[in-house]
Amino acid sequence: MPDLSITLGKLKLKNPVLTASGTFGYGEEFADFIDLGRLGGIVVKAVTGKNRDGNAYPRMAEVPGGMLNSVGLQNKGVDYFVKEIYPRIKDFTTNVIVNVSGSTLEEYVEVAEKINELAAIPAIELNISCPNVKQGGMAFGNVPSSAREVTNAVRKVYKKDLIVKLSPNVTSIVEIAKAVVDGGADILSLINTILGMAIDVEKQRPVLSTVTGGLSGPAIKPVALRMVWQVHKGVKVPVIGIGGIMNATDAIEFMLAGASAIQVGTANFIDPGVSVKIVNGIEAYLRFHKINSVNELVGALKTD
Amino acid sequence: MPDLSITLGKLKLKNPVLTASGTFGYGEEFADFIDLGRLGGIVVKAVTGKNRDGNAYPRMAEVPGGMLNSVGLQNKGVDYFVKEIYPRIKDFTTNVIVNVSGSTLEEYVEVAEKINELAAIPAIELNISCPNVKQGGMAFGNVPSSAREVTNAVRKVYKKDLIVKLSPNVTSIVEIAKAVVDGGADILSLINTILGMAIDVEKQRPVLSTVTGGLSGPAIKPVALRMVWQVHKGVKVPVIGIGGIMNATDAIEFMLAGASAIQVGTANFIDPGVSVKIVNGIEAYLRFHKINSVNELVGALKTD
Amino acid sequence: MSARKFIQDFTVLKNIRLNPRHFVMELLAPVKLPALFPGQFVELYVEDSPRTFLRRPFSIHSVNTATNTFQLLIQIKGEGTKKLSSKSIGEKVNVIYPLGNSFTLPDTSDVLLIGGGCGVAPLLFLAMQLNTNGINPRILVGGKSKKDLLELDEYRKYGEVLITTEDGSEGEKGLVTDHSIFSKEQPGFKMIYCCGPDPMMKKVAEIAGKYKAGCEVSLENTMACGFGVCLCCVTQTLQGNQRVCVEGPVFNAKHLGWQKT
Amino acid sequence: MSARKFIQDFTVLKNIRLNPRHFVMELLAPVKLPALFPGQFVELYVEDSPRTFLRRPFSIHSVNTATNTFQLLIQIKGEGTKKLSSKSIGEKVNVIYPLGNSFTLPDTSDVLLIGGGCGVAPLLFLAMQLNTNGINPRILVGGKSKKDLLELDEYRKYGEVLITTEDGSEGEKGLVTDHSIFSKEQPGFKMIYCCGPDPMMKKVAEIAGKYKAGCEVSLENTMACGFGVCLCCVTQTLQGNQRVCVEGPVFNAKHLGWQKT
Ligand SMILES: Cc1cc2nc3c(=O)[nH]c(=O)nc-3n(C[C@H](O)[C@H](O)[C@H](O)COP(=O)(O)OP(=O)(O)OC[C@H]3O[C@@H](n4cnc5c(N)ncnc54)[C@H](O)[C@@H]3O)c2cc1C
Ligand SMILES: Cc1cc2nc3c(=O)[nH]c(=O)nc-3n(C[C@H](O)[C@H](O)[C@H](O)COP(=O)(O)OP(=O)(O)OC[C@H]3O[C@@H](n4cnc5c(N)ncnc54)[C@H](O)[C@@H]3O)c2cc1C
Ligand SMILES: Cc1cc2nc3c(=O)[nH]c(=O)nc-3n(C[C@H](O)[C@H](O)[C@H](O)COP(=O)(O)O)c2cc1C
Ligand SMILES: Cc1cc2nc3c(=O)[nH]c(=O)nc-3n(C[C@H](O)[C@H](O)[C@H](O)COP(=O)(O)O)c2cc1C
Ligand code: FES
Ligand code: FES
Repeated sequence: MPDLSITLGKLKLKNPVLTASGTFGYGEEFADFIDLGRLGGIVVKAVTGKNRDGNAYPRMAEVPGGMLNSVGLQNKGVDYFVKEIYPRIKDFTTNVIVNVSGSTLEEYVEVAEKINELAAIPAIELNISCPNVKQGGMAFGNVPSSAREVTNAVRKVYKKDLIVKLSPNVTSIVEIAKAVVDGGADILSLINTILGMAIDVEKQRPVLSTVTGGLSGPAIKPVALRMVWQVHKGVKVPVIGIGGIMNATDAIEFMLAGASAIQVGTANFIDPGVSVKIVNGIEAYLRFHKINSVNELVGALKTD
Repeated sequence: MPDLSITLGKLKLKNPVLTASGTFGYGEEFADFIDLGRLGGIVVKAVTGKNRDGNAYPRMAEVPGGMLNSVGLQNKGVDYFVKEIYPRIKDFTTNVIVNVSGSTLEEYVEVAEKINELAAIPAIELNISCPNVKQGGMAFGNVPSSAREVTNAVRKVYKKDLIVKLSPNVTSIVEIAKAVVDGGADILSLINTILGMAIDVEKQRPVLSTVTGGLSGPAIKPVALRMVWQVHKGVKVPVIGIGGIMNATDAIEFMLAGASAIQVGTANFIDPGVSVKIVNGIEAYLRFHKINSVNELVGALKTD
Repeated sequence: MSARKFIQDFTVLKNIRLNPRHFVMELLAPVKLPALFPGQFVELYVEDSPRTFLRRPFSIHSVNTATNTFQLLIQIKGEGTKKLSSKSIGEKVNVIYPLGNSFTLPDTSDVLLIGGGCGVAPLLFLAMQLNTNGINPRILVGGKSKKDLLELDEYRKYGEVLITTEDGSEGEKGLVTDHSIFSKEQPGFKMIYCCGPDPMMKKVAEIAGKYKAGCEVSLENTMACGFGVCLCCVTQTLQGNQRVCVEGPVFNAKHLGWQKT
Repeated sequence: MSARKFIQDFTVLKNIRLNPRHFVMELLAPVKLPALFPGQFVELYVEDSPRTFLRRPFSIHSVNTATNTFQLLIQIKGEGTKKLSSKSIGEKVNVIYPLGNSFTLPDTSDVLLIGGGCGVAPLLFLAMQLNTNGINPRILVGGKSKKDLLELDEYRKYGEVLITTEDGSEGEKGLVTDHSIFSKEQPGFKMIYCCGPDPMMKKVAEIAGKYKAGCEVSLENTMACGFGVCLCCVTQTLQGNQRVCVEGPVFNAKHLGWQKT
């Protein structure tokens, strides 16, 4: 029986399979389909300082091998999260990680500070890469200096594991990764969605109310994999791979490229049971290849 | 009968459908499948200063909704092109555009200067965006100052229409576009491939000999469309849209987003007759919507 | 609070083409069906379909607990519905269900159902349930032309059917909202259930307001998940953006913001 | 110079499963087939296959000009070949053909064909053509085990068949390159045609060199287009990188660089 457990920073995961923010609600919605306790962890929907109504509809466009979304961080704000949602999810037998978003540096800090008080949340994922909000989000994540700054400000108030989620919409992902590690990130997760667009030629209009939106799904997997590999080689902290993972083979590709763990996003919409299937598939792969521990996969890509 | 003709700079096209460099050989290979004279133009494979053997194999990986390639500008050099290939293709009844590549600024200038002498070539496409070579290519295209510089150097020796082909692997495509226009580009074409990667989990090796390669096909269409729209709004010169165009609907999306013409790339591999089908499809669309001229589509996207 | 959801392989029992653009598909559940309610929908996975990526949502058209089946009434729009239309008897279809809320039962027996185009789909199931509760609704259906009116005889089993067509080829000429019952002072309904294109539903909501009748509408929206996690399907309501797939698809018309589409 | 290429819809006439991983598909041309030569290949489009994007290349296994058909021998590897394996009689398959060069005719009648695994595919067509030219080749085929040896009776029509299996369950035990004819001083062949895994072909080329026999091998490579425009399929040769789909798939073994794979 191969060992699937993995440690990222101080974070201990029973296996490397997490679910991606914005694609898994607060986990509760999946309880009909899977045993949440089988997962390495879940990253819940973005939490911001205040209530946000998100963008107007339509918010979704299907595209070849994926989809565009422009949800825009809809959520009821951190106080609501702490009071109403946290009590419902704190006893999940898996790691519950909160995706922290904001429009200003102060907002990120405020949210992180409040989540820091929640005993059952072992880590936050700082979302400096949302392409669907006018202020904040990707604007922070696309410039090394501001990425470092916001990470550093949050680092000062957040004492547990600080994951920073990177945007792929940049010339050099390694440069941003280094800045963020410099700012105090314990772990990096990548990638968030790639900025894209779709048009309805009959209406001669954009499909999304916001014109552009974030591309996710298998279409982005090759780009995500390349970035994970670059960042794994470029920085010393552990990396969580995200982007178009639909099955265990995809997950293993990311781990070979250097990811210590992975997140399953859009795939949850098509098969809400997919995350546990990926856990099982990784185990089967290890067994078939007689590999004792999933740790041996991390960055094991042979490039000679 | 709607008017399909379009003018880009001094370049007159009988319709907005071109074929993309590296996916159409020198056009000759398609003569069995289509009448080349039906196309607005063809962009031939990259030409460099000297003979290049390109990268080792494997050079191709199939991925969801697309493919990765790492051909690496294999060609026999500009002198061979001028002597052996040009005579064979100069009488095509369509615009033949040469994709000019290099490792150094001097190489770009040398090639452009030699192509400038060829009467039957009305334009070159400066490829500052190839992700598959160690030097030159994307290295020029990802930094505004060097993009401007190489454009400017070529502009001095090249008298006909100068198209510059942009790389999508950047934080701000508009910034690069502006630099290149500043450097003297008459027309912009975008996008080249997005840098990606694929892994064979059984061999635990990259699929490509070069580890990373360029992603093309429908997977990149939303990103390409977004960039064309951004560049169309950001600069004044005409834009040629490229990326994942498989049919007339895709082509029309690009034109609505602001492309004055489009290039068909990877789709040629799956259906070597697709380019002419796209010409016919655009015509049918115009007729159905009672639009007199394809010019009316350019940038006609309604975003109110 | 919400009923348990399932992901199961159903078997195609019938696949009947009503006209070139519509078909009814009957699906057999692999285990006993849970309680299903009118207004709820299902998400189907479309196999072997390179141009579809996500599941496709369809309202439950009718349920037969005796045969452990439900039916869907589907309009062929694009790749996904086309692929589904060519499914053979005996083939499997993967289904997530039951999804969404349902129509509330009326506290009156003066009920009018209004369906436009493929919007009639959930109304058959609703009409059946109303009958079970001793209510015979009137059912107003509209279409462009006679040939767009589907399964009229089915509906007639459960109530009086009123018809409008835009070209006048059957029933009254015009849109459903032009029907003569709406020119009466006492049209004889206290509750309207409506499903169809947004502009139609908006107009119907206005009419309901005018007559001080209740009005529930079933909305559509672009859905990625269908079970509440992606927030792609929201609609503006008095309580802010709400998910059509969870808080809907059925909304009290008075609570809606009716965004432009 | 190269023959005219076509893109046409062929009709599946036969689809015969030889064993769990191999099948023979017979395809009927829509118009009269042009001249085809052993070693040439075709590119098939795989419909309804979300996980394949590009066409799939297959060698021509045999041609029947009387029925205007050709056959392919296909090993099920992944999604594309699996989808093709389930094609029904009468279904269409879109084909680009004929592609690539072909084996050259020998100037000797002492000919040995060597095929490993699915590499036998083009050798049947070659054996037929040699017969037409009055040559009865010896045909050496190898497999892991007896059950991997395909269509031996077909090959026996055109020449003597020699066999090796890795587990010794049929013929001599070992790899094709271990066969006892290669320990003879006068093995009786002046020309070898070979198709199979790269390491096998490399070894065969060495053997040919030892015996001063000619040797042509048929290579595979990852192909995007199959007709010469993408430059994805190159192999190292004495003339630099050459396209397997145009300058190949058949190469004189002496001209190859034999890259590592
Ligand atoms: C809750 C709900 C219940 C529905 N019930 C039914 C039903 O009972 N019967 C039925 O025929 N259809 C129903 N629909 C609509 C149905 O889901 C779409 O027509 C279908 O998904 C189109 O899939 P496609 O692959 O054929 O078309 P696509 O190729 O995806 O699209 C074709 C065209 O349809 C439009 N379209 C796609 N999805 C939707 C959508 N969700 N709503 C409106 N337009 C869309 C696209 O913009 C495009 O113009 C329902 C939708 C929802 C959200
Ligand atoms: C010129 C040429 C002639 C060929 N002739 C035959 C033939 O007669 N019969 C036959 O069964 N096969 C033949 N092949 C190989 C055949 O094309 C592949 O097995 C097929 O494309 C795999 O498709 P798939 O979708 O089933 O597998 P995929 O899912 O694409 O791949 C499954 C596995 O096969 C490998 N693979 C994919 N493509 C190739 C390839 N081109 N060469 C080698 N391995 C590959 C992949 O790396 C992967 O490991 C030929 C290939 C070439 C280039
Ligand atoms: C509908 C939707 C909503 C998302 N919301 C968030 C979010 O709130 N915060 C965040 O960091 N990422 C968000 N993402 C990005 C995903 O977490 C993930 O990074 C991305 O989708 C790529 O992974 P995938 O291809 O597996 O989906 C969202 C993605 C989708 C599709
Ligand atoms: C095999 C291959 C080779 C290519 N070679 C070149 C090249 O030599 N020069 C160039 O500018 N672009 C080259 N490209 C990029 C294409 O011209 C085009 O920009 C890109 O593929 C995106 O379009 P598509 O998705 O329609 O293929 C190549 C693309 C492919 C797939
Ligand atoms: S479709 Fe995902 S929340 Fe409604
Ligand atoms: S496969 Fe494209 S050149 Fe050979």
